Amino acid sequence: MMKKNVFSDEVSIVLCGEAGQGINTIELILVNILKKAGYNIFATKEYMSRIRGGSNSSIIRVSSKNVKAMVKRIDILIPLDEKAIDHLKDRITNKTLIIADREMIKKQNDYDIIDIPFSKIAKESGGILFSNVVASGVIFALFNADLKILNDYLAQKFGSKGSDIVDKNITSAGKGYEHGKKLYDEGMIKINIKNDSNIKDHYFLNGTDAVGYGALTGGCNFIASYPMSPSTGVLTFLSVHSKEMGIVVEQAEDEIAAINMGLGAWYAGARALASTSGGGFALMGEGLSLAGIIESPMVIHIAQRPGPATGLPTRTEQGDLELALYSGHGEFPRLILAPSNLEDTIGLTANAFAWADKFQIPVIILTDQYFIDTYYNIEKLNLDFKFQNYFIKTERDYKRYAFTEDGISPRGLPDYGEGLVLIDSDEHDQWGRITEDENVRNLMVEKRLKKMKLIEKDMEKPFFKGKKDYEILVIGWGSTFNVINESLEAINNDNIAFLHFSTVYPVHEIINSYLKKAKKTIIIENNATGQFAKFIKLKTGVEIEHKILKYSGIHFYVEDIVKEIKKITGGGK
Amino acid sequence: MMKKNVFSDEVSIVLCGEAGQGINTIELILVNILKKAGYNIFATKEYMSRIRGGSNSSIIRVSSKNVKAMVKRIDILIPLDEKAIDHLKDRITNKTLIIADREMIKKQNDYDIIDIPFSKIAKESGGILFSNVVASGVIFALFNADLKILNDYLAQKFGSKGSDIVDKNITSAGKGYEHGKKLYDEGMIKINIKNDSNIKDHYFLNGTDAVGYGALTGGCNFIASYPMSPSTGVLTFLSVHSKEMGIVVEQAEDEIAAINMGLGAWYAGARALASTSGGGFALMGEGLSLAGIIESPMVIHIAQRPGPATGLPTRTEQGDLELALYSGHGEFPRLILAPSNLEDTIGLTANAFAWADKFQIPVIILTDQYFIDTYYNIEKLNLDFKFQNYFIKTERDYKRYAFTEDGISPRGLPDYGEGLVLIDSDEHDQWGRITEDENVRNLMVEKRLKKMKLIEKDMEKPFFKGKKDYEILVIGWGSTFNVINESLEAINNDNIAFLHFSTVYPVHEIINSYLKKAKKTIIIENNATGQFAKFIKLKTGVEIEHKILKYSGIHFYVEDIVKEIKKITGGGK
Amino acid sequence: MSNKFDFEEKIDIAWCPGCGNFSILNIVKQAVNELNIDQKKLVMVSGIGQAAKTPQYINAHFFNGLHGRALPVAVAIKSSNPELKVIAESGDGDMYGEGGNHFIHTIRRNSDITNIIHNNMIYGLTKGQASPTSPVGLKTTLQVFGVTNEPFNPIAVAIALNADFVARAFSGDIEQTKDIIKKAIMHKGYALVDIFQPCVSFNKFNTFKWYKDHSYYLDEKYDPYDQVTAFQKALEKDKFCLGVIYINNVKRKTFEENLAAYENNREPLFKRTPDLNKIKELLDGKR
Amino acid sequence: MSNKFDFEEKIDIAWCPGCGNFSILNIVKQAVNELNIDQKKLVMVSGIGQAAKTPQYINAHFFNGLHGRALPVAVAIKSSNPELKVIAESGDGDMYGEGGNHFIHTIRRNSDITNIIHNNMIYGLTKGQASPTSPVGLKTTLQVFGVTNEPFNPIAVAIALNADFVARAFSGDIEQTKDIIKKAIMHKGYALVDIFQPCVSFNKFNTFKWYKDHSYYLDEKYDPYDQVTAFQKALEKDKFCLGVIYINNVKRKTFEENLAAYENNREPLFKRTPDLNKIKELLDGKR
Ligand SMILES: Cc1ncc(C[n+]2csc(CCOP(=O)(O)OP(=O)(O)O)c2C)c(N)n1
Ligand SMILES: Cc1ncc(C[n+]2csc(CCOP(=O)(O)OP(=O)(O)O)c2C)c(N)n1
Ligand code: SF4
Ligand code: SF4
Ligand SMILES: [Mg+2]
Ligand SMILES: [Mg+2]
Repeated sequence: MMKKNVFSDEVSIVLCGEAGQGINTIELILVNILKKAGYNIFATKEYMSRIRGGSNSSIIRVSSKNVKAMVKRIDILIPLDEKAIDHLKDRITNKTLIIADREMIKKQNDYDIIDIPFSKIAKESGGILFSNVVASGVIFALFNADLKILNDYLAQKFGSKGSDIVDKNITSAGKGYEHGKKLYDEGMIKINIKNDSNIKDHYFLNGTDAVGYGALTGGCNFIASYPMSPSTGVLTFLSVHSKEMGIVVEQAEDEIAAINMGLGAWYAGARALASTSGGGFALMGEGLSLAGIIESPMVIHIAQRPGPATGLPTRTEQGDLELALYSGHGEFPRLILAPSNLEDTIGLTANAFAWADKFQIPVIILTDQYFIDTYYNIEKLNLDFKFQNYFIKTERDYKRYAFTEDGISPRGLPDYGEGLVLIDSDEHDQWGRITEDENVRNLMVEKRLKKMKLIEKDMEKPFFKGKKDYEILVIGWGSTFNVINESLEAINNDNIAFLHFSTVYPVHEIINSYLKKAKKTIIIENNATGQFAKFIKLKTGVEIEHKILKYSGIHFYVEDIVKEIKKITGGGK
Repeated sequence: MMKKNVFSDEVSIVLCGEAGQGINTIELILVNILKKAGYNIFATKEYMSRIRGGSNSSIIRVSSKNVKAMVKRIDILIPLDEKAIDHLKDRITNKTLIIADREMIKKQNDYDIIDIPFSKIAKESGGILFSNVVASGVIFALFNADLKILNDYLAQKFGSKGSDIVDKNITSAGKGYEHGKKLYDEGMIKINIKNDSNIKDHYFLNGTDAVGYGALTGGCNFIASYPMSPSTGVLTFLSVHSKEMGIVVEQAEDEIAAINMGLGAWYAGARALASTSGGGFALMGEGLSLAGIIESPMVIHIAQRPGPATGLPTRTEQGDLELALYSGHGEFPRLILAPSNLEDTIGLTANAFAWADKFQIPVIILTDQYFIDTYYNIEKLNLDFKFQNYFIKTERDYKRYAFTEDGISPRGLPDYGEGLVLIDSDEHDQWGRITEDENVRNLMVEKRLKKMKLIEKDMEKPFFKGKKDYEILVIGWGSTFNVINESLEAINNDNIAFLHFSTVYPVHEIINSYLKKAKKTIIIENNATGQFAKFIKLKTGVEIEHKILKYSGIHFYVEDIVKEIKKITGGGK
Repeated sequence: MSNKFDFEEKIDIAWCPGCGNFSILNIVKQAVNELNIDQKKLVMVSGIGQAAKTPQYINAHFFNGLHGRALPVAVAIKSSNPELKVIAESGDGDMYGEGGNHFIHTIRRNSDITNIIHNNMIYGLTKGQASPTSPVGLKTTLQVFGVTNEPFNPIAVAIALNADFVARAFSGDIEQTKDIIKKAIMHKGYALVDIFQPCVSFNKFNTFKWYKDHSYYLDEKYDPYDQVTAFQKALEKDKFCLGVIYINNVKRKTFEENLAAYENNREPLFKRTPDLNKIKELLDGKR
Repeated sequence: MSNKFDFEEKIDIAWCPGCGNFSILNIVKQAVNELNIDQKKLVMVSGIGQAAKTPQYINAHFFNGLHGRALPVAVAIKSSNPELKVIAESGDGDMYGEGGNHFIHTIRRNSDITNIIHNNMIYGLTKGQASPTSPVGLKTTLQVFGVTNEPFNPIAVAIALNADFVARAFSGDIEQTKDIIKKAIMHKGYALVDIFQPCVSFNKFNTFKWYKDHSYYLDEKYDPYDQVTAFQKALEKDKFCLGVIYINNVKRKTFEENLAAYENNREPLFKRTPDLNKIKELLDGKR
């Protein structure tokens, strides 16, 4: 006998199957129609480095609240092949409801399964290809949502493919919906989740979109990059918009070309970005160092994935912070940003361009595969960005590297003004010509390094949440923001405060006072050695007491963090 | 009227002129004959990044003691062109004796000069080309040394060029000697320096030789590298010996090829080295990371020069420590050695190969231009090195990455034994095949990282000199050893102790106890940001109080350090 | 025919059904098997990409290194142990894109290795961007308005570089391709085999049929020893010739034969230990 | 003739007396002067090496970047501001060695830049190692037993890559070389000029006399539009032809003309600001 399943305020739905089986399609349909139906949606995925086969999964959280993090728990699982259940066995519990086409998962029979013959239904409605649409219909019905939303969506999505295709989609969806409705009506599955019609007008972005729109907002008009998962999306995004937004886009022959092109572009007055992952960035070190000595602005997006070397190409890690911090030979200033949540990423990325230009330094944006592939509905985006150019019109005898109080020399461009703009990768004098004069060398080193002081002044404080007299301080950076935040809300211990950094270098000094107050410190990082903890120690001398680290290639689940923090704090007060 | 010049126990002679003027020839002749005459010799040079012109200088210290560091003081200056005196004006004092051919330095006349018409004499003895030999003769005579030594040396050095050339050399040298002898006999210049006939049998090596012989001793039989000052000498050294010692030598098309060739070579059973400088190493980051994940031994020699980017290509700096520490994406173990003095470098370099092989990790040897171009006489070299191979003969179903207690899996080679040797830059299972299994991933990360523990156990303690209850601890690493050592001897304050590292990563734990005892800490680094100080802070939490840093592209003079330490300690006891 | 390069167990191959890589894999395995190459002497070297996974599916040694860096690794392996058979096999992006500089300079070295490229005119593993060989006009996920850069012609470039052996094949033709690969492996010196390979997932233009329709075999009368004729063949655009297009008629030494390291000692490097006495002697010269 | 690209003050040039670089410098300055190129529109781009110092001695803008990386910088400058004249000038090691991959792929792009290479068949600045173009047998400080790798033939390779314009010159012939460089600069599309240049300090084999003795000029009847003939010329070994060896007869767009960025707006990028309203509109599509 099947138990009744009631999901209140929240349900996590996982789709799992082979690459090429269309999980992405179901995911796309579901998140869109559920959002249109007014539900809060969070979705993300994990996938293998292959085009077909293997085992990939997508998780969709539907919730009464605006959830933004991944949970381990699977409430409803839709396995699309035999391997799926095995792949997820660590996450399936006896509370997991499995809805499947038994034909597709023949071998698995030690689990209770609600059998719905997706493929048979699909075949009847137009062809086996429509199985995914059938499945979408089933799930949608469980929410007792309006079938019209689904039909409208399909009509719009497939409109360009002709009415026959649209009809077949709608028929398949409808059949699936009927099956789902039956489960719902029979009370087999009950989903009680608040919806809100405002949500359908929320924004719906993933990390790639957020970085992409941020780049556009920051005036990015040049990108040369070499494809590399999970960073390629940003390159593609800018290519898609290249004509309407006026962006020079080129697939470079390698990452070395990419960064050198970026520097050439900034020199000529463009605002250039390079998008890559750790391995590609490892090849850019010399170019970064070039940006350092020629004091060129540059923006580099690193979408992190687990290393070393090829590592796990499609998975996630926060393992390249130290590389970002120390990459490039010699000593020069830089700025490292690690977006914490989708809503702030547009502004942060736009600022990356502004800061690069203002301080004439390379700015690195550190995201990761999890961040890139995650999306959720966002009510408001702050798009008030004031665009400003920092270059000047030159005069005769222009000195590109004129010594100034703060170390910043006005940056000229070729063919804008009367001056000549001279750039040299060797140590140079104020005009930009090669020199080996010891005195000039000293002044140039000091000029470059003192810019860090200015940069520090411009940086925003880290995010802080908690009461004043906390005992335990939990620290995070970058893509872990939402998962830590939700975990702490779940733990609900007001002795715990939360400090999170989206500017990871330079670290704001205020960190010292936060650390001083804490009796216990905990850092959470998606890597094996606690790279940010090390950096904090370097900056403050404080050794973070507890490290919650994960380096399996999968991002933190809310449950991971709740469990680990409780272990340390002794489980709530 | 000329003052009398007496140099007791020590004289510093500086030769200065344009590139291509033959400073190197005078230097070579002088150091060799003075050593043969039984004097302790130290020599080094500073030069511009050009083949002809500019201003270069060599310094030769002749001393009653076995001196091994550079002084700022110039006792005797031989300027070979007009620009020379200007180039060295910060180092010339009223005590500096200038011996010059007034024809060569026309414009300079605000200094007293002992005029010796090198070129006129040379012309009379065989041609203007022999001016350098004339100058050598002059200097040699000031030591009242045996002319025969000079003649024998010239005969041997130019023997292959025929008797005419030899004769002209000897005549020129003799004429120069006469002029010098006159100065000596007139008591114009008096040099009282102890000589010791044993010294002529001392070794006489520079940094390039030391690393080169170390590589040979460590069994290096493969080098692929791309030329880059100041690292090229090591590549050339191995090429010169390639036939007799059986070394595969290839000039790679770029540094990326170089490191990847190195890894291919180790895979097939060679012991490979790559020699480069910071900019070249910045291109090797991805390859280093590959060594990390495939657990391949690799040895990389970085001869540091000032950055960023092209920087000062022929000058010196300790500016790439952080790059060596953090280069490569992802997380993996490594070992960083920074030879402190020439006598220990052969053993340390040989060990680099042994450790690379034993721990299956990349080992980085950090030298710098100063170290590479410096030489002095060495009485004894410890050459008792026990060569050992760490690879095994494989059996069927060989697992390249077998899980073991200590993280080290026996390393097999293709075609040696029954097994297949599988290497993958992706995360892999015990056999070496691609995997995305979370559990295996975790184990592999842990396996790689735990090797650091073993490595730490094998490392030698840093060099310590001082009484037990010192108050002030002076810390250095790498090429600054001799200059700090001599400076501290000069200061002769027994409250000061000296701690020096030639293994810079991992840092030996004993550092904690040394730091604890110190009331004041001083670090000396040839860079602008105190990179090793930062690393010490990271390791120990201790912020080094005082930093003596130099980043002009010139190594420390003894005087620099004496002055700065006295400033900090209040000048002697 | 039983093939020792097959695995006993069934293995999970990460390619798409219908991909040209499957037949190349089989052809290569058959070729090395038929040539009686000792499994323990064969090292497959690759970079990263779909094609670069090939070594994973061959029961021999492999070094599956970094994207674009197979050739330096292959040359180093061969020159550290000339007794090994080394095949560097990877994709067009890997070898001609990221690895372009190594491609040029490896050819110049004339190391005795075989270089096989799966030329699907696309980046497969990263989901469909242009490769250096993509035709002008091809629309891809990244080149949304179509490719504009001149396609890289590996055959013409290799001939211009005086490569020792240059061939082109098509994954769809088992026997002919096997024959070409065998010749390449048997050739002493650097041998290039560029193989047309349909990518069914991302290149919908250069399909199996397209390759079939746009290629033909050089006939028996064709003389591969003439560099200019070979070049002319390499430039053909309507239909691409298949077969051995060029063999260098100058008898040159291979890279390994040129190495000073083997002049007095023919042993692979791993069998040698440093002669410490000789080093001491050398050092005595430094006194 | 007064030349605006000269400096008013005397400058210290870091080359050896007698080096071929001096005449190339003068020729380039004369060429741009005679072509009436606006000093403020000329950007000289180079890498690192002796040849790469050339821009330091020309009174125009310059970007003296990393060893081997001049071409990506040059293409990016040109495509960010197509109103500029961009000349990428550097050494043979820089362009064909470290920068080899950019050399190939820049040619494929057909960016409207001029690429001048000082081919002294040696690494000058690093004191005399072989360059990719060093002849077999050349003994150097590093190749102590002589060069063994096949020399890189930039002309043949560029032709194989369908380069738009390919020429070779000799630093010793002022007028002819100036003429060739002027043609290259005037050519719309990528133009290569490889210039034989004696290095008096490190290459004692390929001397001024050697270059003189081993080169000749293509005569007026020579047709540079035929790719195969050009290739044949490029292969000649006893004497190397000088002049414009190949011009691509296919009228192609340049890289810059192909860019979507300029389809609706011809302004250089620095004159543009982001249209924030358009971005908001796009974002509204994400609701
Ligand atoms: C340094 C680096 N840059 C980029 C990548 C990402 N990457 C992996 S495979 C690949 C291209 C694959 O194309 P190709 O070599 O043609 O092989 P195919 O998949 O088509 O067989 C790229 C760009 C990488 N792994 N490393
Ligand atoms: C990444 C990197 N590797 C190596 C070097 C060292 N380096 C400087 S110039 C040069 C070669 C110069 O040869 P070429 O380009 O032919 O110029 P030439 O001096 O002969 O004019 C090299 C190897 C460098 N600066 N950067
Ligand atoms: S993506 Fe293309 S090349 Fe890769 S396996 Fe699939 S069909 Fe083959
Ligand atoms: S080293 Fe050679 S190339 Fe360089 S300046 Fe001197 S002669 Fe010219
Ligand atoms: Mg491909
Ligand atoms: Mg050169």
